[in-house]
Amino acid sequence: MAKKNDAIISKLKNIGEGVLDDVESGHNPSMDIMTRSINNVHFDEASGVIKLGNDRQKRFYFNVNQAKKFLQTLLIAKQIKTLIEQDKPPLSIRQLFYTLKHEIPGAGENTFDVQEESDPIIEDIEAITDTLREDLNLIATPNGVISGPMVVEDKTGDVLDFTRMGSAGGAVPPIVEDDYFHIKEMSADYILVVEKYAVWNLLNQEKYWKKNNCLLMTGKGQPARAERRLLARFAEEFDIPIYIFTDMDPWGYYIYSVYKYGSINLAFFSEKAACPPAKYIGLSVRDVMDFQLPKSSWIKLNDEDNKRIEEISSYPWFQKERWQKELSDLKKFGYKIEQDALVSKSIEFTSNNYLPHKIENKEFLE
Amino acid sequence: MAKKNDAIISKLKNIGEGVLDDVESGHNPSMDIMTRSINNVHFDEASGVIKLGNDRQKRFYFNVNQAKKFLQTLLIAKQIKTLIEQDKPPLSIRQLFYTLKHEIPGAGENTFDVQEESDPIIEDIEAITDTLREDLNLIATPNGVISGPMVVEDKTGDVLDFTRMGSAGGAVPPIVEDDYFHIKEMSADYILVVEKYAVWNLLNQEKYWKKNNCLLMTGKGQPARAERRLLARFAEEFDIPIYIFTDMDPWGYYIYSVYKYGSINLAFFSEKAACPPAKYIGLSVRDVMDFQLPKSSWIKLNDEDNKRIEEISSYPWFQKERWQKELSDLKKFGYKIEQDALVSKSIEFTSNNYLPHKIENKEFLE
Amino acid sequence: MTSSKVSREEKGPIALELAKKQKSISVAEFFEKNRHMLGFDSLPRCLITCIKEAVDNSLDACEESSILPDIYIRIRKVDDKMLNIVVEDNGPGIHKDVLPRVFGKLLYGSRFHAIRQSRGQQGIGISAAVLYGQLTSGKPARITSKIDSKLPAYMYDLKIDTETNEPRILSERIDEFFTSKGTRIEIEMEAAYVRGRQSVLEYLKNTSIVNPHARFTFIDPYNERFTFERASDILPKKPVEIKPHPRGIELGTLVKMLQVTDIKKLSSFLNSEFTKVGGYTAENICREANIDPNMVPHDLSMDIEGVKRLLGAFQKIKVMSPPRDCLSPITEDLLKKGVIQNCNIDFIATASRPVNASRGNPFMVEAVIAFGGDIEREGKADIIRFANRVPLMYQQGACAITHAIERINWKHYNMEQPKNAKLPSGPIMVLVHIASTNVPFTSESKDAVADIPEIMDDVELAVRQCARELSRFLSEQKKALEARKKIRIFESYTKEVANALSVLTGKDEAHIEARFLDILNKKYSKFIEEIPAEDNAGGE
Amino acid sequence: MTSSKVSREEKGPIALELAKKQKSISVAEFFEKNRHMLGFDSLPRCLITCIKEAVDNSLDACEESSILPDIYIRIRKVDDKMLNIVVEDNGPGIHKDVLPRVFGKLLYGSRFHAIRQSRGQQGIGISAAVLYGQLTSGKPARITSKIDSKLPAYMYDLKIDTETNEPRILSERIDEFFTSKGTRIEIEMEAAYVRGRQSVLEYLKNTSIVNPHARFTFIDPYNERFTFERASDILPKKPVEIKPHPRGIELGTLVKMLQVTDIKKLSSFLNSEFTKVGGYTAENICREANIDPNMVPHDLSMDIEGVKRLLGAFQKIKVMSPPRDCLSPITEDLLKKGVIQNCNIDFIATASRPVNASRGNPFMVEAVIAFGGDIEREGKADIIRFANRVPLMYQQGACAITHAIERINWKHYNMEQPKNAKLPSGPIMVLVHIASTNVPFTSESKDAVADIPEIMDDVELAVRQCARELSRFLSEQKKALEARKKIRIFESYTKEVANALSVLTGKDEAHIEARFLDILNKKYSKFIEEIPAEDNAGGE
Repeated sequence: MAKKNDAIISKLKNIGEGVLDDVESGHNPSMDIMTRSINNVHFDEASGVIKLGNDRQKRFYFNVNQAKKFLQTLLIAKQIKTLIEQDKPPLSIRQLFYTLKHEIPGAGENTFDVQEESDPIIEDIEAITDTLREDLNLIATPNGVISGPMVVEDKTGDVLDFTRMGSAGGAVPPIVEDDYFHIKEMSADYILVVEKYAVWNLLNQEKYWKKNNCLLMTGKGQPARAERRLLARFAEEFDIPIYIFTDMDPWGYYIYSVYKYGSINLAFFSEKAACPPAKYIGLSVRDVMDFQLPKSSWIKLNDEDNKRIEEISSYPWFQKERWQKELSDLKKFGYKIEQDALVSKSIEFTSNNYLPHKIENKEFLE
Repeated sequence: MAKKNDAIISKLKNIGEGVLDDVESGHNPSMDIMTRSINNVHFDEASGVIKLGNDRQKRFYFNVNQAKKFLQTLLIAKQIKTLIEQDKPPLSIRQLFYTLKHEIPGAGENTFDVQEESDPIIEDIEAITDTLREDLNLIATPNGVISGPMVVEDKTGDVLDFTRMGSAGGAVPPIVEDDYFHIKEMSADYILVVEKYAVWNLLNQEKYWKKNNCLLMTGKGQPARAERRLLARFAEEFDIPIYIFTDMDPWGYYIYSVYKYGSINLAFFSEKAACPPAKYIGLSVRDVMDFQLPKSSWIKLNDEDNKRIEEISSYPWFQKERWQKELSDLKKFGYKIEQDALVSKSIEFTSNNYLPHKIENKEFLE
Repeated sequence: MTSSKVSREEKGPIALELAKKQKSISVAEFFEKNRHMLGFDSLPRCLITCIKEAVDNSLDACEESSILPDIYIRIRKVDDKMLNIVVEDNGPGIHKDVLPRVFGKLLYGSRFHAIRQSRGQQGIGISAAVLYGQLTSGKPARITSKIDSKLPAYMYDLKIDTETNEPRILSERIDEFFTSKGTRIEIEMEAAYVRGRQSVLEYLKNTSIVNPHARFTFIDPYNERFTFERASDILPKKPVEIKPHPRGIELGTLVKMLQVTDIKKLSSFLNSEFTKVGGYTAENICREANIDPNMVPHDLSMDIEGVKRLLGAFQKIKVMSPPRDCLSPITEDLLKKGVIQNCNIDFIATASRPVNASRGNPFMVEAVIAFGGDIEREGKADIIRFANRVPLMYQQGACAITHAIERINWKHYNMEQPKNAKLPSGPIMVLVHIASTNVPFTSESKDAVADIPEIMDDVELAVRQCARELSRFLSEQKKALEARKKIRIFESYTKEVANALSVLTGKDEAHIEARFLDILNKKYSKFIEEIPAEDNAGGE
Repeated sequence: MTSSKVSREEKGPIALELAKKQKSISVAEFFEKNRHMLGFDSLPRCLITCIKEAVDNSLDACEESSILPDIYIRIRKVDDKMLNIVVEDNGPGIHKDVLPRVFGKLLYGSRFHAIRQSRGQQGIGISAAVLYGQLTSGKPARITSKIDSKLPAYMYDLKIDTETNEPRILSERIDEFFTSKGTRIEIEMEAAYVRGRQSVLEYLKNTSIVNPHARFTFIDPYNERFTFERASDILPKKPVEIKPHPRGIELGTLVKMLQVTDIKKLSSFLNSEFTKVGGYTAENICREANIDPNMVPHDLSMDIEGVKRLLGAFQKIKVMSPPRDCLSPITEDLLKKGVIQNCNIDFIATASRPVNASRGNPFMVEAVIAFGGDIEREGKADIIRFANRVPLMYQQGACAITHAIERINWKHYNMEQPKNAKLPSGPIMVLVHIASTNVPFTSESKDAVADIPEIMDDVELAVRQCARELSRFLSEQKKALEARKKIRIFESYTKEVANALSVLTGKDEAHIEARFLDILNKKYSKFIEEIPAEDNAGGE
């Protein structure tokens, strides 16, 4: 642990040294920043994961467009170094933001105004130091809950049995690395990730995980880092199917792709948090006919939806024929359907008909 | 259970019968709706709780301003009745919304477009039928997590020990009524409710609850129904202090007041979900001097903050002299401080200095 | 410094030298130099001005002779810059004794001193066209006229001698081919034929609207023929010549009238030299002015203070409005016909104001607002201006009609008016016609009416009256549309309501729906309209 | 139907009867009826027009006699409606033989036929004021003039006989009290004294700007005295009378010149009757036109096609611009002085265009843009228009100067121009002066210059030239402000940066800060300005 931290501190120090070298030799001080724009992100077909390329850009100090970001980068690097050196417990990125936010005397502005400013810079530092933020002593707020046949030994020493977590399920902790969240037992036949809490809650109440001997998890919509990283660990460590269940709309499809391939925004993190074996279980356009989903639960695609379909269609990781067809079918169909809407067929429809039928007939998209 | 449901179904049926009577006698069909506007909400000094008054207003069908709402009210009443009669597990209000959302043929519009339309009508029906929505088979998504010396027997039969919930804590379930969430043991000396997850997380990592033998809970910002109802139960069932810890800003003060007194928006729910014994532990303006909170963590009050201070100052439940002083001190001070900012003094400052000092010296606002 | 040094060398009064240079200027020279004042500035405008002057004269002449006008206009291209213009009418013709001066002398005419509505008045217009023609083409104008079917037609080639302002006849002969009564003028001039808003076609279309009794035939330079048919076979009533009206007459004019009259008694003078002043009124005026009604007018003219009192009495003693018969309004009915004949529209409203007077000149305002149909939907409303049955084609922004319309807040009339815009937007056409014995134009080119308060007020009132009708139409249209929409929505809602009530109560869905629709059909308007102040029941 | 029936009862040609009514109209009658054309419409405007005509005459007379003008203006209230106006100058005076006609006859003057810049030209203005005065007050105008210190001053009371357009002298005597050389006119008329944008004071202020060699003393109706001092003691160079310039002359005018000349040889005619046409050029023109240079001009006048060829040759053969000395521009220097003397401003730019010609008349445009200082910050830019050193007070919207300025997209010049607004907003004043031997006004009231393309183009070019200078000024001002702000921000940032670097590297904070500030001071501009296209490093 101490050794890992020494390496990180040395990397942070290097950033500062580089800047000082520039100043001492009379140059415009700069830092090398990994380019995180879409141009430097690629989908690696071989591994099936979105990866960050090797492009770098200089961030200069004496440049009115970059000076503020330059300053912010140094402030965050400094703070992370300090916290690690003092062996503090991990902070949220929001806490880190608040510890640094203050008015710059004489400039009439704050170091940071909103968290949206510090978040991308934390990502810059992750990339510069080639270190996940969880190892930089930073966490994101997790949202997920899980139930099913898994036993975990927490860093606290608590042993958590996810078959015995009551109506609420077991909460996903902010850090899910093995040293924090050691999976002792896993006897599930498959893992089912549900987009929405409400659907997870219904399945949990009906003890779907028990009847089907599976692990039932939700990230409450777009998953946070912890849920993604945890799913990646499941794939790495256990050879069981992983199914993603979302709304039938471009947003739902995208959530599936985030779990499976990662995301452009967090391309650096994606390499460590992608889950290549994940399969898309539904809802898909075929289901509308196959299950005769009632028209009252269809919702017209709006302009934003259609625009998003176009965008997604062009992503390299959606180029498989089956997915291109799904996307164009959706567009042709002209309606979206949310997974919650299955309750309008019958409350038990999801657990008793829909999911078993899909799994039995292996009707997945990949 | 069946008897309780019979009563509810009969109340829902009454709504329909009233409308039919109007139509048969050639009148403009109408329903009596409890007025939930601020005029019909009062702060009951005696019980220290915000309550809904007895004012009612008619909602007419043949009135272009009211017709849509009239229709929506009947749709929701119908759906609730159907679900209860069929003995379905509880749905989220979002699921209910989706089961009812569809295009009205010929009208070129949907029954509901956004959940913001159905939510207030669910409240109308709660009030008409004098029944909490949890008993109408509806739930809201909970956000809270808890750790500390409490043991609960869940409706599922699981026994949940909140001292053994690991880094993540135990999640609050959507329904916390005794039949779902039976508290078997509670040995905490006090209950500490923290506004923000990040702060809760830090305290939980430091095992604050263990060191201080308390129950540590967060509602992740503005609390959802389940957290409020649970805190109300703690107050009803256990004679231990309850402390609320929030940001030093009008939004933080207001979160405290929602836990303690309830809210205008959910005045009907407030009677059952208020927690009169709750005390405000901080942050308060006095703390800035007492703990020498560094200026770098002060954030200028903006126009919206100042406006909110004015509003809060006029609420009947903020009329106590100490609170009026706090609010005017905040305004005079001109800065707000978020609880996360205490980490800038030192990471352990919250758990080792701030909270023990406040509790020891009984420096609370009430 | 050099130039101011000169001034100090005195060599006798400079005024002596300056005086030698003083001399009279002929009015023809003056207008030759200032022809833009008469509407001869840009090339497209020169064409319109020329045609307009000729058509005005033809219409005036036909009407004075009670002939339904039939006017033929032809334009030919001579070369790149030069056009040949012919205007021919079926009017009474012009007698050969006066013809050369009518076309070859500025400030020569028959209508200047008459208080009566007519198009031309100053005796300038057509002569100015001749002047401009000879200036730019170097060629004379050719006029042919036949005043009686039994008499031959005379044809003149003439120019204007600008130094003397007298016609110079280059040739004079009999035209055997001109067989019917009427007058024909042919002028060659530098001009340009264009299309669009300020074009000959537009001018003729608008002229046809306000002269529904006239027929126009137009051959354009591309040999295309356009005919504007009559909307009415009835000639407008001939305006009657009147005496001045006392309201608004000026001190100097009154002094002059007192000086030159032959009448020896003031009250008789008032009675006979002014319109609408009877014997009783004349006595009243004298009493109010504290002047002996038997006084000799010429004596009073010496006493400026006395004349001022008389003028004051004119304002105080109520005198009836000027008679309407000196004016020739188009009448609302014919205005409507004229517009509808020329334009496909959804709605039209007209208004006409009572006869009023400004500076002793009677005037009257008529207005039309047309809406919808083929009127351009984008952009601001169209203003179409007329004075004495003549369209005003230029200087819209400088005109009292425009200014009066711009004073109106159109939002009050249910119309859209973008912020800072002076006119409403949408498919709206505002027509205003001012009829007067003497329209106060801002310049001799007669493009814009001067901002005379009395006229602007009447224009505003007339347009407002039309706007009110349009506003009612628009709001009824909107209301009807909304009512239809509301019923449709209620019908749709009712299906859903009936289903919900059936589930709630177990009653028959079809029956419930029928009962609801019954109420909707019988009483919906009552229910829908009794909307309480605000719907607070929901309590957001 | 009744009226059209009449037309069928033939009783001899109608034209005969109509002809009897035809008669000549006096130009005085014409303008009496159409006095709004001469600027006598609203009461405040009547006052300004009267003063303007008198002051124009005084300035013209003084300049012609090389006298530095000293003009006294006094307005007294007679009663509610009536004002008494006095304008007195130190000019050369007017000889008694011509004085009555100068003030009592329209179209009488010394400058009409001269091609040379002057204020008055038509011989109408001051007589029109006399006409308006007698019309509204009934009283004659009183004129006093002294042409030599040794001769007595004559005083006349006179009116205009409108039927004949000749002066009528009511009294004529020697004024013992009028002791110095000059002319004084006193008129009583209906008029109103107002303050603000279109007031006598504003008129005098603007007149003073474009006549920096003149002094004005003004006593207002409240007996308050205002003096506008000279900004220069040098008289403007007297404009020289010239022959017409071939560029832009019209066919008709050329024909007339050919007809009346005594010269027997075409090339000599061209050489002596046109400015800037030398013998060589004259030969060239004839060759281009394919006309024998020895031809007799009068013979050519009979051959319109030949004259047209000659006119064509005028356009093709290059002739030098008209001489500048027939014009009296104010000069950029004096314009600047005039503006600065009257107004506190932050910036001023001037421009003057070369002499140009339109319709044979030379003209020249000068422009000024002033910015900031006391100029009103709210609302749109002020346009101040002048023609031949006379401010144009009315009809801004109808003027070529305004139209030319409105053609400019002011956003290109760093100025704010709200959407759909035709002018920029902010503390901006645009002055334009047009000097010409014959300014083409839209009407005789001389308020607006007609939209002549050549003039509009020159106005636009001159104003654009000023606008470019203002634009540079504004952008430099903005740049300086931004640079100062940037340095201050970098200084603030550097403290934070130094602290962070010190924590990261363990090096001394003060040392780091000093090194950074060092670079900032030495090289900041280089670093700050080398901004790469877009900062993508962050990767959002």
